[in-house]
Amino acid sequence: MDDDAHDLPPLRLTVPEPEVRPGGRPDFSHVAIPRAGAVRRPEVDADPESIRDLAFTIIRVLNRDGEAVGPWAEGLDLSDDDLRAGLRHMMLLRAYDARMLMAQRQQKTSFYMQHLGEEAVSCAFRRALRPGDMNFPTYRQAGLLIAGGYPLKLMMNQVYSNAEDPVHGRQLPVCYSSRDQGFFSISGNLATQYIQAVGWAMASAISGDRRIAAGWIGDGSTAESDFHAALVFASTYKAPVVLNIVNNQWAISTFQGIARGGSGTFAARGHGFGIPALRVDGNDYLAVLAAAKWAAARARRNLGPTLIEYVTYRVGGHSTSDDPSAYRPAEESNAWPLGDPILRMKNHLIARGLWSEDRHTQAEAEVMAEITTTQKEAEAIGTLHQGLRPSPSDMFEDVYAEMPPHLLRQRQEAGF
Amino acid sequence: MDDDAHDLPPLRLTVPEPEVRPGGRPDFSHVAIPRAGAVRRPEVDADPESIRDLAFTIIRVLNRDGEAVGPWAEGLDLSDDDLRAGLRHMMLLRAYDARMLMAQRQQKTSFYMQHLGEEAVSCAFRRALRPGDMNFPTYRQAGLLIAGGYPLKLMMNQVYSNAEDPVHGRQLPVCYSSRDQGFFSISGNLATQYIQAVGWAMASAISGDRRIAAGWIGDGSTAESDFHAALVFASTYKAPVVLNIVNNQWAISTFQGIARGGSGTFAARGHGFGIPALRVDGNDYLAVLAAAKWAAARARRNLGPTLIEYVTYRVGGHSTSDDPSAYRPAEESNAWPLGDPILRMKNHLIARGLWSEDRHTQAEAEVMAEITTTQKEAEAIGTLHQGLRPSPSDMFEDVYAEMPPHLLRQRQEAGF
Amino acid sequence: MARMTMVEAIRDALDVAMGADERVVVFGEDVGYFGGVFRCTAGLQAKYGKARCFDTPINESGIVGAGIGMAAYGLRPVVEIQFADYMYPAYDQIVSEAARLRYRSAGEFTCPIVIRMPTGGGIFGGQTHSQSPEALFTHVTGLKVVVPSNPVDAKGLLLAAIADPDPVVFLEPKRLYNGPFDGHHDRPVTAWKSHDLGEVAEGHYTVPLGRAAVRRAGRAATVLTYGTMVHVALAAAEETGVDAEVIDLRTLLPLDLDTVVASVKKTGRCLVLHEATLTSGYGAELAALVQAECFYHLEAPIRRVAGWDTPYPHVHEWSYFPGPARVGEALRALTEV
Amino acid sequence: MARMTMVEAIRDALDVAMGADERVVVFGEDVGYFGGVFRCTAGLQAKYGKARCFDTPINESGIVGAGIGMAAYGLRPVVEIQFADYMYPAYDQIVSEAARLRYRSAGEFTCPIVIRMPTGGGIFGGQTHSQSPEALFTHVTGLKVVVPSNPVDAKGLLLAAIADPDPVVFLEPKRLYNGPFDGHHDRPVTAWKSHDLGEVAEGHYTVPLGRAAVRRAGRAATVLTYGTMVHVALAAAEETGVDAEVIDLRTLLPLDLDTVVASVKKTGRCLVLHEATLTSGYGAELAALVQAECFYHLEAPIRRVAGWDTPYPHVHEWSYFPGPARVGEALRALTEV
Ligand SMILES: Cc1ncc(C[n+]2csc(CCOP(=O)(O)OP(=O)(O)O)c2C)c(N)n1
Ligand SMILES: Cc1ncc(C[n+]2csc(CCOP(=O)(O)OP(=O)(O)O)c2C)c(N)n1
Ligand SMILES: [Mg+2]
Ligand SMILES: [Mg+2]
Repeated sequence: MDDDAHDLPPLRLTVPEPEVRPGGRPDFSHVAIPRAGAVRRPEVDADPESIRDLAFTIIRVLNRDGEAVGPWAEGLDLSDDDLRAGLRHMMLLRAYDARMLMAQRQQKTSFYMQHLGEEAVSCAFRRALRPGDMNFPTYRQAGLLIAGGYPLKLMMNQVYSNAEDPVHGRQLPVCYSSRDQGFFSISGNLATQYIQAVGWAMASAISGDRRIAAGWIGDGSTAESDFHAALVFASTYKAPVVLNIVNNQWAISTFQGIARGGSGTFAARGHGFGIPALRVDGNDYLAVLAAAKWAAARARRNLGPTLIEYVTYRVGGHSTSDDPSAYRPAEESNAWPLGDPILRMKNHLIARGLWSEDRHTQAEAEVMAEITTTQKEAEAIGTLHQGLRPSPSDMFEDVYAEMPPHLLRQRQEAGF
Repeated sequence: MDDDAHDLPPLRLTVPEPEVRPGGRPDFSHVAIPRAGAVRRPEVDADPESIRDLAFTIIRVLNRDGEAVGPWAEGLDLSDDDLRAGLRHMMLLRAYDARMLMAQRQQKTSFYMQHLGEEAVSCAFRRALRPGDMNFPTYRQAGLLIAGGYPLKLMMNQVYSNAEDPVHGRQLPVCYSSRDQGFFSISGNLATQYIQAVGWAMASAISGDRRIAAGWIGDGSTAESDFHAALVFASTYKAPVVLNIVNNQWAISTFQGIARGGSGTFAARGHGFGIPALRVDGNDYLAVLAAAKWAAARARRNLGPTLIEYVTYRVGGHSTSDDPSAYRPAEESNAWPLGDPILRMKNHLIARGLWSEDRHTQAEAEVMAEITTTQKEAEAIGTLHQGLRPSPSDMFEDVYAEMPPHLLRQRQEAGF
Repeated sequence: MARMTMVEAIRDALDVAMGADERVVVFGEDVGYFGGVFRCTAGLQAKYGKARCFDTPINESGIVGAGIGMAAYGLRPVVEIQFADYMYPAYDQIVSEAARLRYRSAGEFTCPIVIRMPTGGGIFGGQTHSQSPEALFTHVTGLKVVVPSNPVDAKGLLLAAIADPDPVVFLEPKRLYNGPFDGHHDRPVTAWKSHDLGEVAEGHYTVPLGRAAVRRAGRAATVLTYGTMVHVALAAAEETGVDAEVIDLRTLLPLDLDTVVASVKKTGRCLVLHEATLTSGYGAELAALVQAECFYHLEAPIRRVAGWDTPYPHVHEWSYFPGPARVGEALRALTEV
Repeated sequence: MARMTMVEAIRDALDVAMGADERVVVFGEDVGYFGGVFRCTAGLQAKYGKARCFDTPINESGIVGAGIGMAAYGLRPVVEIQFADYMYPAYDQIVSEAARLRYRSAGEFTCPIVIRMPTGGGIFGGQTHSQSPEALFTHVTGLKVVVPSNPVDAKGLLLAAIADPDPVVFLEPKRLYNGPFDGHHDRPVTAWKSHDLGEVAEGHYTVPLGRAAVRRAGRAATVLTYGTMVHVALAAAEETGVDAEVIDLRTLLPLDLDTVVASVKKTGRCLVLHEATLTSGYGAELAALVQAECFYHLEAPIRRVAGWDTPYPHVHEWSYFPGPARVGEALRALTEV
């Protein structure tokens, strides 16, 4: 069979490349996008093998006309207030991002990471959870806090590392922590918390509790080894956890093809573990919420983990340290076929007669006013280099529950 | 949808358990075993999606009557000598294991790990490789050396850590190393070498070479994170590597269900990465060889990686430190439905008129004689606690290419 | 009181802890049905059920990572890494996550996890069953690092570790599991039952973390050591007749510096002894602290005796292991200066 | 000769190495098309092609593990870990595999890999962009550990590391990438172009591994340091007027002990300085060696100045960082004894 192998051409290394680089014309024609409402909604206890196709399509609810259509829309039954709240949360997050970006440019803090284009994912997901449930977020899920009603001022205090920062200025900006909000302390290390989410969920099951956990990871970070640890443990112990993958197409300068490799989608990773996997329109607030509820219901019924890939696009730079024009066409985000999550939700509300252009313009103003007022309050406390900051002696606290002798000595030496 | 969730029963932790434990009656009826010859053999460039089924079946060639049947048999064209050699290699490995086990009991060495029941996997695979190809084996693939004609005496010297041990007594018994044999130095750390095999294969592709690599891992070790690293890199760079999983049902005392979790098979892990996956009868010398050749052909044609799960059974203890009767029924191995690889190959040779019971009994005697003579020679050099051992001063060599000052100082202090 | 090996003492500690506190869960590779390759968890699954003592997939990062999630939830996980040599895949979870969670969240989330692992050589385990990686933990602020040298301490320290609100790395010298070992590998092995410290109190008691024990009072020199080497040091003192004060540190982080300094100021001479490789080993920290704290009392340079800076070689186990001969020589040299 | 930043010097070294030797391949997260988050590999993919300089999936264990396989094949991989803080997932591959392959196989397989990583703080990177984990490498026998303090050394040491037959961990002080930094964060930043050691020779040259450099000759005290702290030490010496001899170790493993001992025997006083946390830091090894080798020459206890034993706190960057004030105080105290 391989007798001829000696005459074969020499081997070559394959290195995946995005369709376009700066200078080229953005082209997402390769992204197959089914009609909204086209994808079936199986029972939550469906056999994973029987729903493999859901990892290779895109579950969508909002159509071009702003209508919520198809089986995933049905289960939702959201009140008009719920819908308006959803829009408002996304608008708040976007406005908050805009102000914090600006604040970073003004050197009021060292660093910032925004959500532009991805607002629907974390804002909608939060609404599928219950008090007591726990998220293990990355740095790009602040919507979990905003949709949970966490005070914007506390978020700003954290970004500014000021005297009222809940984590005492110890963490980089956006590394929030709020137990009450079910928002686990963010680690700067990628993927480590995915397996922790599984462990937390296992603990809930061990304790005969009813709370569930949600893990969060980016497309690029699925390559990390702890992603595997999480899927292995979740699969083996049927942990009540929702494992979210936010595929925003980019990992800093690296396009998603480098992490995804030969598999069609990230959702497909679940199939190697017998874990049901959904692929969802991440710019569709209602689709995200519908999928999240489906997965949460599985977890609560002790049916085990669900893997969800949210297909979205990172419109902004990776962080304030990043300039994407160096590695992708500037216009690429406009070419992104799934549209803008806020615009789509707005159109839905209008189509439902719950909203209008005027009301929206007004809301934008209200939201921005709320943010700026809050920002003034936060800045009145302090920013990274000005005003009230945590006391330096605090630097030695919380390394341990009780300060051991060598740290007491060091604190003294430091003169605090 | 989850309004009723509050009335749901509390969560429980699921912990997979084997069908039987000591005291119970072994039962492998759940292992679905297709007829030999029943599974199709696709082209080597078949689309992975189109051959998903090959990860959920068992590719078999030798039937009950000892005939080689079906599409996987056809490609093989082995000479009569090849066939007899295959049987002989497995017999040599088994006899070698028996003697080394005995030697360990006699305290001639500290430790040993045998292959009983798994001889076909490494012995057959080796025949699909070419000079220059590189295996990254675990401690249970000594058949790669034996089938390659590596001197048994060198293997014994390694097991005895004597003065002529190629690795100078530095490694635990069975951690062989032979560059000429394409047998990478065995590490005691699980899974670490799976990704190294991928890297080696990438290097071959980078260099425009024609050599391929083979990674080896056990069922239990697929849970390790480096398994993921290997699949991610192999999938992304289409590395010319064969990724072997030896599923011998057990990882020390832990049954394969703990590592496998909810996925039907280990081969299925490949699907999450778009890597073609085969599931093969690991006790069928011809099936292993046929699958190995198919995967090797893919690699040589730059078609990328293949994942192969060999379904076999660890008949003996994990190592000389292990007593399996503590965690599985003693009779379980007899109940194992895929039979004994040597017996099946012997019957095949007889069915082909190339072999006979007498010839076999005679061969057993010859093989044992060869092993015992060689063993005497090796022991004449030395064993772990007697005879010629590597000089202690050698302990400081090869930490670096050139001994740095602090090691020179330590060697002197040690008095060597 | 009951005669116990160190394995039995550890198992007893786990049993007492699981019996007293539902939040205590025990898991790791082969720890469930089988009870661990060293049998430290034997019987616990049968007694407390599969949800509180279970086998895990072979993924050390997963074992510790899941444990961190459980600890953050409110359980008290006690996880086993089968050999300290295999802790490296879990190192990121230990260093980046367990050790920093309290700090990062300003105390909002904590990580009361105990990470057990057999450590050290002396069993012909070669490079991957013999390592002593304690210094890789003592450099990590936020961790506590414990190394018992006998059954009584093993039980008391383990119970203290489980009760501790912070992550504890618990290194168990495997050569001491079934008996004390003074480094004389050529002599018949002794059992714990013939040793005072094999006399273990029943029920619950703790040996506080952060406190050293003086195993032998002496005036000629101070030996700072822990784990297996405590027994080697005692043997070397007897055999050389050097009146050494042998200090069993028991907890390496936080260190009981007061006991250390008091002894060295008394003896004026110090030998630091461990099985781990010399360079950047924990002995370096001890020597650095002692020279700083006792400079004007030191009559001779502090000596370090440790494993050579090579991997642990299978055949040369006893040339590598810092046995009584090497330690004795060092004691003599130290006291003859 | 050309004026270069440390980033440019590192890029130039990689360029020279790739140009001279086809076996040299460069990869890591964002190092390919984009050229690295610190731009150290910018232009290399365009010049040498995607097969020799490419982006990898985000898996540090995979990056190093694949690199080990490539090195064993016969290539000369130079891999980048985006931040030293993210080396932990690769730690097992570095410690258990790269560092022991030659030993394990008695020289049959070797691992000539260079693992580059930005290290240290001073950029408000918080706990996960500021760490200095060098001591976690110096405890690992089989590794070489290098920390340059300027562009000239960075290029020469990197070329030496690439040519070295053994695995080298190459820690790049990120605060020095674009200019020297003496710790006076409140003063305008200075650039390499105004610094002698920003004057980099073109083409190929090496700075041998294992050799320290005396940056300032002095008689009052010896400062043992490396990386960013070299510049802080020099500033502290000038500002305090203490006639310190400042030694830039450059290679931590193997250490240039002769240069260290000669200096301390001359000055009789020693300050050990690094940014990494104090306990079990590399300074402990230095202090242990110096007190052993120079005991009878020491006129005062060896002092260690280092990062506090806490995670690197974002807002308290400058209270944490051992700046010229703290170093100066220590120098004074050391010399006033
Ligand atoms: C272990 C580890 N490696 C590398 C990094 C550096 N890093 C921070 S974010 C990032 C990209 C992550 O991309 P993705 O997972 O797609 O998330 P996104 O930023 O797109 O939301 C990298 C490489 C890190 N923080 N941790
Ligand atoms: C990283 C690591 N963790 C744990 C071990 C201990 N260990 C050695 S073999 C083994 C079981 C491996 O089982 P499997 O992968 O199925 O291979 P098999 O022994 O069945 O061939 C374990 C847990 C190890 N060697 N390395
Ligand atoms: Mg991304
Ligand atoms: Mg197995």
